[in-house]
Amino acid sequence: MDKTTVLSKKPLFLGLLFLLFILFAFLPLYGSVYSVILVTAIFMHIVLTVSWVIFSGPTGYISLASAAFFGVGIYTSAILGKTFPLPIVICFGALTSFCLALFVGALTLRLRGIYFSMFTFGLVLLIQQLLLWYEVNITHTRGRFVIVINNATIYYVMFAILAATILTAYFISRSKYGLALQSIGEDEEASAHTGINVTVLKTIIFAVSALFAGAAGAIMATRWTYIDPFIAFNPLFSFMPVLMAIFGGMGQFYGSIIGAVIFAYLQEMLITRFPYYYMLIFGIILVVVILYLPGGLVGLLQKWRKGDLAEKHANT
Amino acid sequence: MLEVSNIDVFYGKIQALWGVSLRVDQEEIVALIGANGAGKTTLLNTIGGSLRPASGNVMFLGKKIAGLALPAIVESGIAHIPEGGKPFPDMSVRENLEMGAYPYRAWTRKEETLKQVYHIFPRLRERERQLARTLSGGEKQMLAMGRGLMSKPRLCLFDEPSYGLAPIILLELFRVIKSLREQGLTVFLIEQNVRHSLEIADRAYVMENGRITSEGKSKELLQNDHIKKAYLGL
Amino acid sequence: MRILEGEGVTKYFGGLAAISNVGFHVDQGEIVGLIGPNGAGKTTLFNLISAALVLNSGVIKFKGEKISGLKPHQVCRAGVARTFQSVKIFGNIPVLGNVLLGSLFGTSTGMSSADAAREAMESLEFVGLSTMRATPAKDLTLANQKRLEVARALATQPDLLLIDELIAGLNPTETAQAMELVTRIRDRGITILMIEHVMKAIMSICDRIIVLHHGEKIAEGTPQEITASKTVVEVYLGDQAYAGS
Amino acid sequence: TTAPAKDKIVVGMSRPLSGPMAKIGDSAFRPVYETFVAEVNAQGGIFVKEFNKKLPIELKVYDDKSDTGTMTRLTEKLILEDKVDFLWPACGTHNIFAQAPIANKYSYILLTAEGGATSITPMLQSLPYLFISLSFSDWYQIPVWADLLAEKGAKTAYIISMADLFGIEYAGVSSIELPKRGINIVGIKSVPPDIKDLSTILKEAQKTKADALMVLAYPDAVILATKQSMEIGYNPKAFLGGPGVNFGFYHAIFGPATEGVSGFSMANRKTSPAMKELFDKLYKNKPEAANDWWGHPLYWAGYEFWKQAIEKAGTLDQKKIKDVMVAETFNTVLGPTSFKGGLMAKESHTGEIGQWQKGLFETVGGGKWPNTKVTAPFVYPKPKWPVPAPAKK
Amino acid sequence: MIVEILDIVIAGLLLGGLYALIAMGLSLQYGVARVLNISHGEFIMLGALGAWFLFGFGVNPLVSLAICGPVTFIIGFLLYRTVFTRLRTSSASIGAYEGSSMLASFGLLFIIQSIALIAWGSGIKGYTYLAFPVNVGGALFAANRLVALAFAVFLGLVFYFFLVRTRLGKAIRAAAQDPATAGLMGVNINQVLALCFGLGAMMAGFAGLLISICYPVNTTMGLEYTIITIIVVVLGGLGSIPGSFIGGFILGLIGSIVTYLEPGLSLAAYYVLFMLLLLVRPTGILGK
Ligand SMILES: Nc1ncnc2c1ncn2[C@@H]1O[C@H](COP(=O)(O)OP(=O)(O)OP(=O)(O)O)[C@@H](O)[C@H]1O
Ligand SMILES: Nc1ncnc2c1ncn2[C@@H]1O[C@H](COP(=O)(O)OP(=O)(O)OP(=O)(O)O)[C@@H](O)[C@H]1O
Ligand SMILES: [Mg+2]
Ligand SMILES: [Mg+2]
Repeated sequence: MDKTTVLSKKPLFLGLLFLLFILFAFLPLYGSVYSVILVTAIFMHIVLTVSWVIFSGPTGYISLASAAFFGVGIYTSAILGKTFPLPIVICFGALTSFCLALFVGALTLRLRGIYFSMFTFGLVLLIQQLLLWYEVNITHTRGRFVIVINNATIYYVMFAILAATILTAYFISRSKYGLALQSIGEDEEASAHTGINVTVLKTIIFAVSALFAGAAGAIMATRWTYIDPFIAFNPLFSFMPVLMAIFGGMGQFYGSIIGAVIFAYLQEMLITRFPYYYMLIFGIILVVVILYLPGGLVGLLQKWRKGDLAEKHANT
Repeated sequence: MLEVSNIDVFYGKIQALWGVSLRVDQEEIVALIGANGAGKTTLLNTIGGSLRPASGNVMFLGKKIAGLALPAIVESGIAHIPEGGKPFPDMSVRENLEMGAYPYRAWTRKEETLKQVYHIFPRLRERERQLARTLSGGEKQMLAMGRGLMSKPRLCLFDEPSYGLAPIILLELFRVIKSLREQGLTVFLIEQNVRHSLEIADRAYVMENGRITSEGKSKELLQNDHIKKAYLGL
Repeated sequence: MRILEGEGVTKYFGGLAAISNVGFHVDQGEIVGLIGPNGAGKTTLFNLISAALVLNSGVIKFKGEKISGLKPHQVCRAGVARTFQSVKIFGNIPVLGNVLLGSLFGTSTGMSSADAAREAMESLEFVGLSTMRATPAKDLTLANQKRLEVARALATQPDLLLIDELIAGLNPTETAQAMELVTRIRDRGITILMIEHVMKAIMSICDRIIVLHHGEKIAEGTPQEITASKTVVEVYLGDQAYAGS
Repeated sequence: TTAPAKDKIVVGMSRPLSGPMAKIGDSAFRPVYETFVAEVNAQGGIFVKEFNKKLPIELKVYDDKSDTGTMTRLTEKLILEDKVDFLWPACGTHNIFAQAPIANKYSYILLTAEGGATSITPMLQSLPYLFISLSFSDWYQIPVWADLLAEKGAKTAYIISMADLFGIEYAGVSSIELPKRGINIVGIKSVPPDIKDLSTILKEAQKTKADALMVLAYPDAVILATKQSMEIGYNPKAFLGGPGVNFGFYHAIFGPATEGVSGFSMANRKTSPAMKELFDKLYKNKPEAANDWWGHPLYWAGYEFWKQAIEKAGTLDQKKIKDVMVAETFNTVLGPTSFKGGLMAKESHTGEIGQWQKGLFETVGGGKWPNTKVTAPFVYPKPKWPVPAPAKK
Repeated sequence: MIVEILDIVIAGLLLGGLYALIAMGLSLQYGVARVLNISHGEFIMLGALGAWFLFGFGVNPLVSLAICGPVTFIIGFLLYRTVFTRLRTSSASIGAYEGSSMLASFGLLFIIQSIALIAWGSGIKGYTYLAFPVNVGGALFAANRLVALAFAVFLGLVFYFFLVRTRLGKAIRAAAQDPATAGLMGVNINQVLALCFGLGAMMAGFAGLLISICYPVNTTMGLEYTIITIIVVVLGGLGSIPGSFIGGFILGLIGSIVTYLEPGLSLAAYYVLFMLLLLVRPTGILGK
């Protein structure tokens, strides 16, 4: 961990990043339409997972509210999509989510551990049911069509959201607030006595993480053409980010990204290649990963690297 | 009665104990002293069966116990009173004590043992119905000792029983430990309260950095210059 | 000058009065000991001062201003730092990070990150842990974890430091080192209120001792006065011969 | 122009093979499309003039996990990446709503199976490639049901409807059609899809002494309502259940207790020889639970129609086939069958309302269309639930 | 009016009995074995489909209890010994274990459900048993629900006394509070935790069986029940078996009251109640 290795690796890493950026920035120009659609979906998973990790990673508060924030974005987009231009719709989606998260965050400050998880999960189902009731009994409709826009636009918007999410996550994790969040995860009481305004910090970061989920929902709605409370507030979107993050490994910042990409791709492959056995294979893979790769995929990577190092040392 | 010979213990790749050997005879009180992190708790956990030695042997009453599962070790007559006592917080004092009698050997006679324990610690009888979480520090420590005795042990392993106790309770505590021997029990004790423990112990071992560095009659150790300097702060 | 004072401080847990109507004060530059049997309410009093708990009645003032009613982080920034009876370190954060949190968030004025880092390193050196700065805090021995708590508290640049059982579980030699650390902290101009059961330590460095029993203050005075007090001997000290080590 | 060589017709589908929708997809469209494809392929395939040969059908099925977002993506994958020749429908009304605009955008014919709702009718104009085979409430079952009730002199009805497109729509139409015929609606309760206990609502319905109870919900709730009506001894003179009553599993569960329960129906073996042949084909060697007397014949007729449209068009070109589907009438298992404005013409229907009688799901009501075949008279009042219901063995 | 209120209350209790039963199982698995078992509903499904399957061979559902219970117990026990014991011993902290065990149970959900799907298909299934009214003080109630209620109460009581009175029960409670220290008392921790998991699975199996008497069942029914279960368990206080028992009845009551007032909001009412309770008393009704 001395300075020389850091220095020598950094340009390489930045170069790789730049290359990836170029690769994805021009995907709609050279890739097939479907590859654009698929990558959009994978981006969506990354956004949801990374935004989840921003708050839940360091603090250890397992939020299951992702589906609520995502769904709020979707509904905002469905309602406003017909009257406002896209950027405004997306900002609105993000903002509505942000406000919801502020509210929920402020409400749930006392809750820790599983209680917080359950509250956030209840939130998803509650919104779903209330919306359903409202539509059925007040507006006498159910669901609504969403203005459809072209795939490349959706892709670029999602790409931008993704970039914003990752950059935000990166900078938060590097900032003093990242350290403070981590300390909250370790011992909230001690954090407070160390001068951290635990309440405000938690609430704001929670809301910031919701911002991205909301934005992702707002743009994703346009791909789904039709939405109703069950489609928009699907509990699956609460569990997926958690699973993807753990799958990738929470120890490292990039773990959640790797987890989301591989997890999403794996699912895609299974539901198309082995549709009748998708659940079985997927379940087995999950259990095996959890049993044999306790640190997630990143844990495996690190083990490899350590193993490599150990070997090198042994040889010299 | 207890014979530890040449054990090595590891945490992952880090070695915590290096070739530790010691012995405790019937109805003896033996103390183990050493700096923080010397490996005392590690040794006690190994004897008690929570950790397994990588090599070496632990014999109890002539039988090999190293590597046995915890329940078997408890059945064989060793009571381990862990660091901090660790009573079950949401069980009453009485239920905690009953848990101590979990080994079959003790379960059938638990009412009788309970009477004895209450005799030793009348305070526990007063608090019989109270939840353990609401006890004071001293009471918790008494409860832990009582719970250990409930298993009708031959050998008691104490890990820093005096931790965080007020001086007045300390007195009581050492008095009780001493009285255990009179009831035919053998005691192996870790203590930071070096002077007290050496005063009640017959023999003592000193552990430094995972190794036993000296041993002897406790009266003699009390006079030892190195011990005086390093552990008695004189 | 009275840096800390409490009047009629009372705290109930359900029906139990953990602290009842306690009045106390600490003067600038003092080392004050807080003793009493297990369960007397010492830690509870610390929790009230540092705002971990909200008091039922009474008032606590720091430098003449009311601090009861503030939030823990506000009390910390006002200049009251503390350590915990059962260590509360951030186990997976490196030692330096633990202390850095104190200097980044806990100081009254706030400081630049460079200053904060300098402050943190200085605190670590002060307690003698600077060589371990990259180790995750959970890998330290208990004694060192306790020192780390002190360093973290010092990094918040406090005027008053509350120390809860720094010495428990240390052997006499380690105890002596810890005591020396406490005196050095006082020499930096920081006032100290400490809970301790080890009489030798308390008697040797405290200017004044407050004794709690069943949530009430039963005695207060110099170490000599306290050891001479019959009530204190009865409820707390027991046989003098054992008070020594 | 000569078309490139082709040796099969690839049909793509995104179906809920797992997740909460699986239980619907499994018993509704799946048995039909599997049998249909097997039969067509046994005959060598569909003759396409353009290639001058019979082309067998190859199915490409993906699992959308009952998630609409995934379904839309897989639909585009089938169209764009797999370039399937035809797209077959996803499962459920909400999925049709989501899928139809996509299919239309890429000019793929979408002939639906399970689901459909009146609220899509205003959009049919802009979705020329969408063809809906299952009946809607407003001009199919409910008017017929209302006629049946009125004829027998029923005066009041109580409605329990599910909080979704289906329930809203059927309850809405009922509150127009029933009063028109002098039948008073004495109560309407809308319930969420996962409801676990209907007994309090049923007791309330019981108190109103309504002649007819209508449970406009999906199988779970319909079965629950049946069960709990029996259990509290509530015996309305007429009992109409939404999708659920028409399935064999309904009879498998309740046995003789089903006597007199009404539901939506299209046909049974008595309707016509062609129907008999179809049902023998579909249900041969299958447990009774697999039967469906409403949707199956419609889905089948739809795809028979589709096959003939391809043969008539002589090409796999979607637009040309669509034009044929819009214009032509073909003979299917229903009889002469056609689509009007994207919906299967009501004239093609062989029935609307069915009723369990002696273990058969009889067609007791239909419109006055040429194809209609009522197989038994409507029994009113329905017999009381057997008390106590005999355990099957 | 009185009759109406009685109706609502009893309907709530009947539903509550089922909820109580499924919740006690999860309470044991989470409270003691520390597995927030997302696949709990799958064991319910196994019990339900098992009973349906056996009914096809003419086996009386109450007889099936004696088959489904032990079978789900064995599956649960073995799963714990193979999957969760390994996870527990390799996890760095209890928090890490809770996370990974939840994830593993998610995987199990997929596996169990898809095996059932392959074996039985996803179609709706059911049968009728004791589907007739019984007159209770002038009001009519379903015989099968009364039986389910009686069983729930019976099992709940048996279970409670098992935990409070027996040696093994005490060991289970001790293990719930501090497994390491319970080990020092001579409790075979792996065995006890596996036992708890197995017992939890068995309760789920029983509950599933009773559910199959009252409701249509199918292979994908599990998750819905898992969610209800979790709500009940949190409502009653995590890890508190009596809490889960009472929580089940409370949720049943709320459900039937709201269903009476505004059925469209019955599920929403569950969630509102649940969330309010979390805010006001986060440790549940009987939690500490
Ligand atoms: N679970 C563990 N994993 C890794 N290392 C450990 C673990 N437990 C203890 N150690 C290390 O092993 C060594 C001995 O620790 P042990 O707890 O036995 O010391 P001790 O003498 O009991 O100290 P204390 O007086 O503080 O209780 C220490 O260096 C400690 O850091
Ligand atoms: N959060 C709480 N809820 C209920 N009772 C509490 C709580 N915290 C402390 N108590 C009780 O208040 C009393 C005082 O506890 P406190 O921790 O202040 O004692 P102490 O003087 O620090 O004792 P020790 O020397 O053992 O640390 C004890 O009886 C304790 O059980
Ligand atoms: Mg130790
Ligand atoms: Mg204290």
